Amino acid sequence: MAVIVSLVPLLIIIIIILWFVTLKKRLTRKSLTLRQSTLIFIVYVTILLITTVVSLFLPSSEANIIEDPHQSEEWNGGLYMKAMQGEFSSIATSKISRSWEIPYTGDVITLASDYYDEGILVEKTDELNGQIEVYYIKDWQTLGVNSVSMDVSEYTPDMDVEMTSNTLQFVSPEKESTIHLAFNDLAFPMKQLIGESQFGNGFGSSGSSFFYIRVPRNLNVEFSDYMYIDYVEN
Amino acid sequence: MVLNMDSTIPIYVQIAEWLENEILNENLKVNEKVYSQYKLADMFTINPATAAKGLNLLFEEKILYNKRGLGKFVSTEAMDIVLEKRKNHKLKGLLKEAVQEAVRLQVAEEELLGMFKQILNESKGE
Amino acid sequence: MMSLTKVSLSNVVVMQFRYKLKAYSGVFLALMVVQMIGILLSILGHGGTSFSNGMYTVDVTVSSPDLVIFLTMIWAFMNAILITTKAYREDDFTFVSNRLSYNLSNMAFLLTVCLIGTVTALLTTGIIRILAYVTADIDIFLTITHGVTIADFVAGGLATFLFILLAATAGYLVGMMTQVNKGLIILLPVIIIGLNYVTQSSSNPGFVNMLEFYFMEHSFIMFSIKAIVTILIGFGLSIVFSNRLEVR
Amino acid sequence: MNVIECEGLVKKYGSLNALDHISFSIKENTITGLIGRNGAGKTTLLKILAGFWRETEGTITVFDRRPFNNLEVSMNSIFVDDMMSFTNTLNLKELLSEAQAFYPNWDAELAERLLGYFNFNPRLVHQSLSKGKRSTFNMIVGLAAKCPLTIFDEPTTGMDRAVRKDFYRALLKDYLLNPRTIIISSHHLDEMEDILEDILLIDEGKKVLQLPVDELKEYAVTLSGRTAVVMQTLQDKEVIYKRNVDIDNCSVVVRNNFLHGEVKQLGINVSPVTPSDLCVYLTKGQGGGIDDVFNKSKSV
Repeated sequence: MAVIVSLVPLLIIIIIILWFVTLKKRLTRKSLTLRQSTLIFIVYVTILLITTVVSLFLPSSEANIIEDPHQSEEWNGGLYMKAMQGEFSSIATSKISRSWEIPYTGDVITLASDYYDEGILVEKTDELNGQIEVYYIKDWQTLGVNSVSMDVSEYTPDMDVEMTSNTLQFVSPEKESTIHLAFNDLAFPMKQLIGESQFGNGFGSSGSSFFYIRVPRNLNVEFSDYMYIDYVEN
Repeated sequence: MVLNMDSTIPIYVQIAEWLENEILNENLKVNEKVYSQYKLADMFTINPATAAKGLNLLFEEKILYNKRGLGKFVSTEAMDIVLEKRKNHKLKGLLKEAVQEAVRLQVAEEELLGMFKQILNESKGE
Repeated sequence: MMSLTKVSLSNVVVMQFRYKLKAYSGVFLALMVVQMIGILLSILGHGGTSFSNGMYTVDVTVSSPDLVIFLTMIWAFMNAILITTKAYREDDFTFVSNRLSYNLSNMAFLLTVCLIGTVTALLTTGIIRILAYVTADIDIFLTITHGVTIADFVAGGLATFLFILLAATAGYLVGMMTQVNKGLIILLPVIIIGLNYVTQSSSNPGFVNMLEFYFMEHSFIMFSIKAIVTILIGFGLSIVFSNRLEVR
Repeated sequence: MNVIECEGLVKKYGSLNALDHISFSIKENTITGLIGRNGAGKTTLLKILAGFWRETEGTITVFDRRPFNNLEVSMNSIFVDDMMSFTNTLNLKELLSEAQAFYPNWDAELAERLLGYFNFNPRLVHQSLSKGKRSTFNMIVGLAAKCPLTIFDEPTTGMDRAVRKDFYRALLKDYLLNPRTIIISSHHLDEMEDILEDILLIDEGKKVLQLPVDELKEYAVTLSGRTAVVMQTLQDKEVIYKRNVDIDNCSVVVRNNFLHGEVKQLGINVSPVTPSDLCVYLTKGQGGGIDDVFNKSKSV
């Protein structure tokens, strides 16, 4: 399919060339008068101007460009390792996508998930009493478009949690949801002059995300086998 | 108009003859200005140079005279010159050709004169 | 006698230029059609990527006027060839003209239509976005504006103009060479292959180096100098070639 | 003053000489007919005069300038032929106003009147016109431009007889009002000879003669009669063309530089030769007339 799509422009170019070649011959019989073609062209330019103005009102946001993703420590699950080593407080608040504070007084809590196969970190702490804190931490969601890579994590849906009696349920967003993003790429001469490479590919990768749960030290945490849970070392 | 473009006679001669006729018919009177070469060119759709040549012919024969900057005018003796010229040249020439043809056809002198008189009478009667 | 009219070259060039804008109005329609094809192709083959993590899919559409600009360059190239053809030249020499005024007015014409082509090509950005929004059900547009100044946009616009003009220059030169001598059509591939050979380096074949000469230049000043010098050489050669051309 | 001076002009196409050392001059404000058979080099000569084509050898000046690639010559001359190309984005009326911008002497009123007289729909485009109408329109442009040098190359192609007559009349009237140098090449010499001042006859790229039309009319005569008698009189005469009418009779075209009286007495008929016939006789190749083609085939 992709091959066919990539051939389409070439095909069109050939058609245009043929069209130009035959242009003069066709002109000899019927052609638009100056007035007609001027009118049509003015309409065209007007449409372009109007759509340019209208396009300014489309929902848009500044793209979060990653200059060099390999350099960042968060890459390759760095955040998870950091949190596991008890350095949760050093994680930038911007990485914490959602947080919940849930009052809970029971002795046992069961963790459950409808569909979730990434890490869950549990920290048992003395600081909490009668409540648990749940943080959803989202790592980079790197998207490569042409030569740039950008972080689109803020546009991807977050997990939710639901508390029912003694069960903390991790709820995934609506199944199979698709997020349609559009990247307004600069015209190539513009990219060229701001030093961006014309060629090459940015890379796309869905980064990791994990839950960080803080519970009172005396709370018993239970979970089923298929879940992947680590305890913070402290 | 009256010019015969296919005739053996050059156009400028025809122009001259036409002007002579105008003088004979007294359409052009003595000391009257004749048509300019441009007027003649326009009238007969001919090149003005050709018309000028016709006018010059008449000027050389003193039928017309020049007034500086004003054009050509009919001279006082124009009528006489034209009549003389027509008689001595054209008429004689025509008669000569008629006689030559008569000789070729072996027409007797009396018969020729008879024919001549008959034609004369016919044209008088018209 | 009728007195001879004194002529000034610039007056004749201006008259010819104005006549061409009217006489060759077909090129604007061609531009329109080419750009509309570009817009449609930009929507159809949006060339984005997507990733899925099992929970959700992120689908990205790239919206850029690149294809339209590229097609506009082809349009400029073809147009420039077209106006060197005999049929168009005859229109010119019907009225007052010499080869210099013919060339200069052609160049003024190309300059003007390329400018119009550039502006409209850049203006298609909006309609491409709107059509993408409608057809691909876009949730949000990601835009790079941070760190890009107005000056960058202006420079980018000028660079686009120069690229399109480069295409027109190439077309004009090729067209004029073939008009002057049909044998040059055969010579052209030879020249291109020769240039390819001359400019090749250990890492790249020649044509890549030739393209990089223009497409990889990041300095606006340097790019402008390269482009303008190329354009001047191209047009200059065209004038030299056509100065002995027999017309009509 | 001569508008055109031409000395030893040669135009080569490969080894072929389209123009072969041709020399002539054309006086200011005259109408000259350029006559010649197909392929004689008429169009080549005119296109060099107009500055479109480059001469190979010799000198040519128009208004004292070399015409090739000369803007001043282009400005002061117009070349009208049936290949004139006009854009089809503009209609006839708009074309005329475009032409007005180019030619300083342009007579817009004349152009409009002629357009009306010849029943043009001003909203049509040039390419949609019939061949004759196209020639008529080109002629209007040529007349209205009022260029000091106006060149018509076969201007009457496709025109019917009535339009041709109108054209010659229009040309003459306009010339009388605005004298200028006009050159017309045409096959229809008999139709336009009256409005011409001079004739330039060329053949195979060479000048045959250049004479005022009046002199051309008297340039030669036809002698016809019994072959034996006619032949007897030819010794001191310049024979241009000879044709056997039947076994006993022939007619011979000779230079008209003798007294007609003596030949007439021999029973030889002396008749004039029209300029157009004369031009045909003067440019007949060595092969003789069309009759010879048939005579030869009979003898084989």
